Amino acid sequence: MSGWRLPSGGAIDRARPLGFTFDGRQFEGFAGDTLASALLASGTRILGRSFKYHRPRGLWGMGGEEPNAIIDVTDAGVTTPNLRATLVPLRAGLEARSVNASPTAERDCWAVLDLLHRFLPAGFYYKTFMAPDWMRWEPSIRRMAGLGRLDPGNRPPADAVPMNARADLLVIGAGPAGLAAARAAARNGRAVWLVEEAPAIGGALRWRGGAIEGADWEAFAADTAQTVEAAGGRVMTDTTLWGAFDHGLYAAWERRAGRGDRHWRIRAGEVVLAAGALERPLWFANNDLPGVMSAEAGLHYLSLYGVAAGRRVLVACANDAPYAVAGALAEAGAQVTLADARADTPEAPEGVRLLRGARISRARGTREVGAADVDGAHLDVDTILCSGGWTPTVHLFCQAGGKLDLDARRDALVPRPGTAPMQVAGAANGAFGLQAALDEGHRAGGGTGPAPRAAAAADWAVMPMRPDPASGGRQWIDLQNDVTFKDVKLAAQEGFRSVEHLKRYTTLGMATDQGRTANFAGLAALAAVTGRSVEETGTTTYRPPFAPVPFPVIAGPRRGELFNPPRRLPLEPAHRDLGARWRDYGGWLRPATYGEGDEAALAQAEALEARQAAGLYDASSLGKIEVIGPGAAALVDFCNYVRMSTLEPGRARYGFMLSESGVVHDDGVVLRLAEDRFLVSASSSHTASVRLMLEEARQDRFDPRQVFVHDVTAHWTTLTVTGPGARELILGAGIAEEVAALRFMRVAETAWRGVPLRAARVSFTGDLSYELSVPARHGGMLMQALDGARAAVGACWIGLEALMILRAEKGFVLVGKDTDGVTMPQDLGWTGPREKRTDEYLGRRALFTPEARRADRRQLVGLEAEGEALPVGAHAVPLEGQRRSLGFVTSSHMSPVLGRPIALALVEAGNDRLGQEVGIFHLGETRRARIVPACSYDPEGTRRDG
Amino acid sequence: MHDYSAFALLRRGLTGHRGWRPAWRKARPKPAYDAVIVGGGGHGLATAYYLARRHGMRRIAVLEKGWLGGGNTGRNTTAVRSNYFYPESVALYDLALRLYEGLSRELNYNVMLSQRGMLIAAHTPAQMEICARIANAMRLNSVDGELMSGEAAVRRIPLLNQEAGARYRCLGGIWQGRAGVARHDAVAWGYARAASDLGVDIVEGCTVTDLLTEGGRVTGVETDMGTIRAERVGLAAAGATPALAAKAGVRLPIHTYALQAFVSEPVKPCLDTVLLYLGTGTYLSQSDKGELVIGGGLDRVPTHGQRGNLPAQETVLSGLLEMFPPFGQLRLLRQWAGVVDVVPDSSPVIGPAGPEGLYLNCGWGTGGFKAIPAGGWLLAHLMATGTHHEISRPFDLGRFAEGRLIDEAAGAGIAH
Amino acid sequence: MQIFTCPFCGPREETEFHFGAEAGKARPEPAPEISDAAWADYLYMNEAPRGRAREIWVHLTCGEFFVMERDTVTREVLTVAALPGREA
Amino acid sequence: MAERDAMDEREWTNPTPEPGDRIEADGVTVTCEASGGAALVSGDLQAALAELAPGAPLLGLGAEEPDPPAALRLARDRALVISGAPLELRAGWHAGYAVSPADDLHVIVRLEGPRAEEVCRSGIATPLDGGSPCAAVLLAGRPVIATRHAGAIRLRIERPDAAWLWSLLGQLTR
Repeated sequence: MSGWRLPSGGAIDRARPLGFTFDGRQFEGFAGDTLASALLASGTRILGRSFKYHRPRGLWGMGGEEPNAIIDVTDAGVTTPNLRATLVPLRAGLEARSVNASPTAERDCWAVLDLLHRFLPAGFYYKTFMAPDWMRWEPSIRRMAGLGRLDPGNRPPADAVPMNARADLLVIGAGPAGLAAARAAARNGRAVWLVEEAPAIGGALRWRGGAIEGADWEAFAADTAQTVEAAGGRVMTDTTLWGAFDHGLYAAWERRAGRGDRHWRIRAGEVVLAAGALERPLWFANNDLPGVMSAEAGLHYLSLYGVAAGRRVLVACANDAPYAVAGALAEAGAQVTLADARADTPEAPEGVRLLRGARISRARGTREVGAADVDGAHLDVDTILCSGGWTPTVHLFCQAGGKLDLDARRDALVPRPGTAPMQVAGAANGAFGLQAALDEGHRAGGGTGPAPRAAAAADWAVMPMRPDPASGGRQWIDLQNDVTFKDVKLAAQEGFRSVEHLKRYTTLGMATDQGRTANFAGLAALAAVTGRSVEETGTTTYRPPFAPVPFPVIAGPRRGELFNPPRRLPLEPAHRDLGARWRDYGGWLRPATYGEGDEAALAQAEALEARQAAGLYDASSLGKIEVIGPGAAALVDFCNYVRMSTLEPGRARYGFMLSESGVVHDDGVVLRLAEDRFLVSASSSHTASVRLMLEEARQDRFDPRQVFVHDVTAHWTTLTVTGPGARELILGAGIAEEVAALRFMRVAETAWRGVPLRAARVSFTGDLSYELSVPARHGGMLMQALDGARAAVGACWIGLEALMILRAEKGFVLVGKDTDGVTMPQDLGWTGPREKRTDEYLGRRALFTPEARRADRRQLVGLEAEGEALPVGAHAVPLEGQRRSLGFVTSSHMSPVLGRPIALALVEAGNDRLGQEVGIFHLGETRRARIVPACSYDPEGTRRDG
Repeated sequence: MHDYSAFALLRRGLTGHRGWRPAWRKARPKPAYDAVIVGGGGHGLATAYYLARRHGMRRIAVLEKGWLGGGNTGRNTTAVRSNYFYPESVALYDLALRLYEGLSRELNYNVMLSQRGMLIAAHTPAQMEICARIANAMRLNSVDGELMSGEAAVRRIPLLNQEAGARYRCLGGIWQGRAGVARHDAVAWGYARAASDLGVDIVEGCTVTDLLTEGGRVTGVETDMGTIRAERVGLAAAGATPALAAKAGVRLPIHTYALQAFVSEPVKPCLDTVLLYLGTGTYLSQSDKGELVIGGGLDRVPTHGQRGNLPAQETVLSGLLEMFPPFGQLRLLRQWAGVVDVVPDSSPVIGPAGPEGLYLNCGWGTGGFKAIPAGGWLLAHLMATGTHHEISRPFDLGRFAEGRLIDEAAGAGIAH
Repeated sequence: MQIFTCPFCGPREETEFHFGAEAGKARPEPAPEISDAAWADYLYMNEAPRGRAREIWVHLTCGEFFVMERDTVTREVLTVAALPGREA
Repeated sequence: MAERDAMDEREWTNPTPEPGDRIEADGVTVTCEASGGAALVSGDLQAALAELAPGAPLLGLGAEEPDPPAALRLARDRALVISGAPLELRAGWHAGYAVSPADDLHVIVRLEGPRAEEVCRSGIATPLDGGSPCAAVLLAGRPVIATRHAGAIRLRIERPDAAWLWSLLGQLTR
């Protein structure tokens, strides 16, 4: 119990106390606190347990780099796991719970694991748990692992909004360097986007303070924001720039209280990265104890929240930055000792005891810091604030392909200019001092003249600090994943000397803090152990995201109704009125059946009624692609397996579109509307690809000025009337005699009630059929007219389920269902063009490979069986001899008109097996069926003309 | 070699773990070998191991231009399974699965094979029919495959979105109980360690720049560490294979694409199986550490850059949340991309090619990890005997000219 | 998300485009004179170059097929050109 | 209605919007507009416009639509000619250009108000004022034709996708 709230100070509202709980205990903070600052003020030290050894862990940092204070938070009844306490704004009634501890972080029963630590070195699990079997061990290991707990009842809404934007200049980070860059650029009239992760601009100025251009920094910041906005730019806070992608695309996550977050895709002309730097820990024995904190974080909590981290504080460092926190804490009333490893140091701040050339070697205490060893001396302290140097935040630079160099004076990896398409300024570039940051930012923003002047000391150097190889204790490098210096040594000893191998073998840097505080240390340690330089050792690859981003932000609104939505029929409301039940068929929402009741029974009744009287169905989803021009016939010929140029205008012919590998891509009827105008039908799900195949051939092979392709599917509503009563029905609807008198495979473009009507005598059922198309706006009129004439012939609306039965009875294929990705037209019985055509067409050559010539290819046949319908997906197997697949059932129905099951199947050498019996294997059981021709109903075609 | 055990850990733990030796020797290349394998990923290392162990070959080198297992072996979603449609595929992937089943003990390295089962989930009656087609094919090919009902699927995966507003409610699917996940790095390291113990030289940081041939025979490779002679050269370099093969005049049917994977922050166990959802194309499992490991479709632009692109991330993650709305509580922690070598029929190319003595093992596309033991086993067989193993014969490069593609996506309607 | 430039429509997001094939292939014809190997070479075999690639792409929203040269590693787009005879 | 069984589709709330349908949201109003007439025209566009719609400008992405007639360019050699009423055109080949009736191909959706541009940018990444000569563009993965008209943004989407666009705009305007 060491942190305490100062009587005054900080940007909190002391008039608004907020109650909250942590691990069931009641606490109080203030409006403006974060969960971390409130817990620190409460004196609570143990906020979590470490991943592997269940060591007690306390607050380290102040932002996304926080490795220890990972908390499950319940707010307004909704629980979210794994939040960083440093980033959670305090709210009244908030319930926080430590992770990886049972029952609480304070009293964790798994703490015993730490006693076994010597038997659990890096990668120990690769060496054991092999007998009897990993699966025996895994469940208990899985339960031990993981951090927070998912709340199965919390289903966050899909309320994140994607936003596309262009930025002339994108400035990442609104600390001093970013502010200077943004102001300079905005003054030059550029539209600047200034993006800041924190809730306010200013960066470290917010807690360090300072005067710029003779006034308080806040005036400079406000002026910058105003200048940016006046120049057409934008200042965004609470926005994390998390990814640099190809061609200048940056992804940012904007948090908006009470509204959906935004997912920004920003295309930036130029970029200035001014993301600052993160303080590194120091390495000494037990450097993971609660009470060991980042020195800069100590200043952050003091300035912004009025919280002092301890009463007896050791500040350990080897650079100038922590002098400010030492001075401020002393001023606040803490007893402060400053141990600087350098011999040559600045003056001690007032009230601070300065030890020059002094290093901390050990923290003492079992559950939290109780003392520290500094150069062999025992210091009675309750808090250790460390600064092991600074790591520039170069992630986005590296994501964009940038390379790093070691800056020895600053002991940091800094961007190598020119290796990524962005400028880097300020601490992110190794310029740690305030004036240096302003200078670099000003220049990066294209500023001319002098940079803003700060009343601050010059830039300073950093003395390299490294883990002590002679230390007897455990020095933590990755706090969250429990990786120590010894683990790094062991990895190197076992040959895991590539930095990627080190990461993977020890898990260093792979925790939720993404190694923010660990990576440089691990790298430096590996370098030291292997006798290489830091640069030779290299870094792991930086990839998005820079910080963990909620899945819903990236996923956006594409959920439920907006996820892969099917295309919709214009007449959908009318079908709904008729009682349609809907299903997605090939990417279109279409009626499956009509009315109430069992779907299969409805489909049977509809199919039977269609055969006995007539059926009506909405065929608007059928693709309609016009091919127009003097070159149309040649193009259609090339793209179809069946020659269409021999069609006379006003006639139709069935054909196939093949891929160049000879496989049936689609089937459908081609109508020749005029000498130079064809209408190519495509199945609902293939319209786009068929159009593209036509376009490709048109542009690549033909004179593209002589033939054109128009997909006009959506312009038309198509209703089909099929069955013996079809003619009577359309006459009853007032459709002209000339249409009713059309012969099979003829098409007429005419008019009905003054609107264009195209009628085609094509049939997908084998029965007399009229396919009637009118412009979509007149679809309702056509539907009404047909529906009105329905009763007189006893016709009914049929859904897709009934239509599937009708076409299967006739052996008509559905490409993709009754064909697979190797089915060629000859496998469907269409051998003519392959044998006879001498001109080129898509897929032609592939129909003659050795495989395509085999006699035992799978061919489409019918199956006849007793009893119930055969299961689709069942396989045909020989009745005798070795059991193997001869093929499989592709469509299967009970035929209401035949009163028995029918099925289609692709069967090896099926045509040679006609009349033979095969076994039909399904999930371990085998029935018998006879192979018959695919067409099982009206094979003579007597019903075609009614 | 057999010194990894709980007992050894205890013993060495008492002495500060000073006794552990490097997992594999850091070899410098010798001037000549009996066999050289280009590519130190899982397939290359497994090939070397089986050449030494099964075929008694001794002078073997594996040349890796980067670090071992740094290609797709270390960039995948770690699923292992053999739920395929064609007998040729089943034979191949089930050989791999059977070898995986004994691998930890064979290598004395815990590859953490977790046979937690995998569901390929369907959401339309049409997809259920396809699932039945595959499950029956699996059974006829003597592999465990079940057609699972929707209720059974939800019992196993209770967080699946079955609400009325769900775009794709699960109707069931194909269940393979023997499928699961394994620790990807460990597979590479385990093979490397075992191969090294058998005398294989594993050379990291060695880039092959040319293939050497004389009179229609392979005679070795040129590298940035000098010339290495060998009469048998195996190429197992994934996306780098086309360029290498081209040096010997061999053209390959490969396009290279980036395939991304995503990892969430770790949470306590919430998903106990591997799941591939046909409706969304998103697949996932939960790692032992508690992270969700998620994959989906390819980035659509051919590339050799190991970088993921935003549109694919949005697609995959929206699919994830549509399937599992509670996962909206989680955050994306890591993301990476591997460059996968995709063949038109999405089946691998294994076999001799071009000059005598040159052998290929490539074209694994998105599915190479699960096949590592088989890929190594079969390439080793080829390199040792000069002839195909019966299981690899259908995957010969010659299948393209013959038109004999083994297209699972086409045959089963499911892209693998 | 990359930006590709349709020779007619100008720069657009990558999702508007679809990769067609490597450029420079001529469809071997007539079929009866083409060997299995030659056909397979045309249909399936690629360079999959690491670095500069010359490819056929289609801009889906307008339907234009065109030639794009780009670097498959850096993803820099080097040139785009309409198919011969399409420039007008 | 009978209890939903597992094979049932989810409920789909919005059908294809009808002229006059509106979404009123903070800073933006979305309206479904009636379409007059339209035709797809390909080939020699200058000749086609001279004959079919004299004086009609050929408009690219984000261009201001005048009163009809006008032509919205969809490709190098293809355009959607729009008119006030259904076009009485002979479909087919016209010696140099091809014509297909397309009066009902699209549903027209109008976005108006101070947030209209922002809502539009949520879906369309390509800048509307970037000078692209072609008015067809992807919006959240589906093709639309995007122009401006009298201070508003006009989106034309193929009729079967209009219900989706309506639902999406309902979400994006929240």
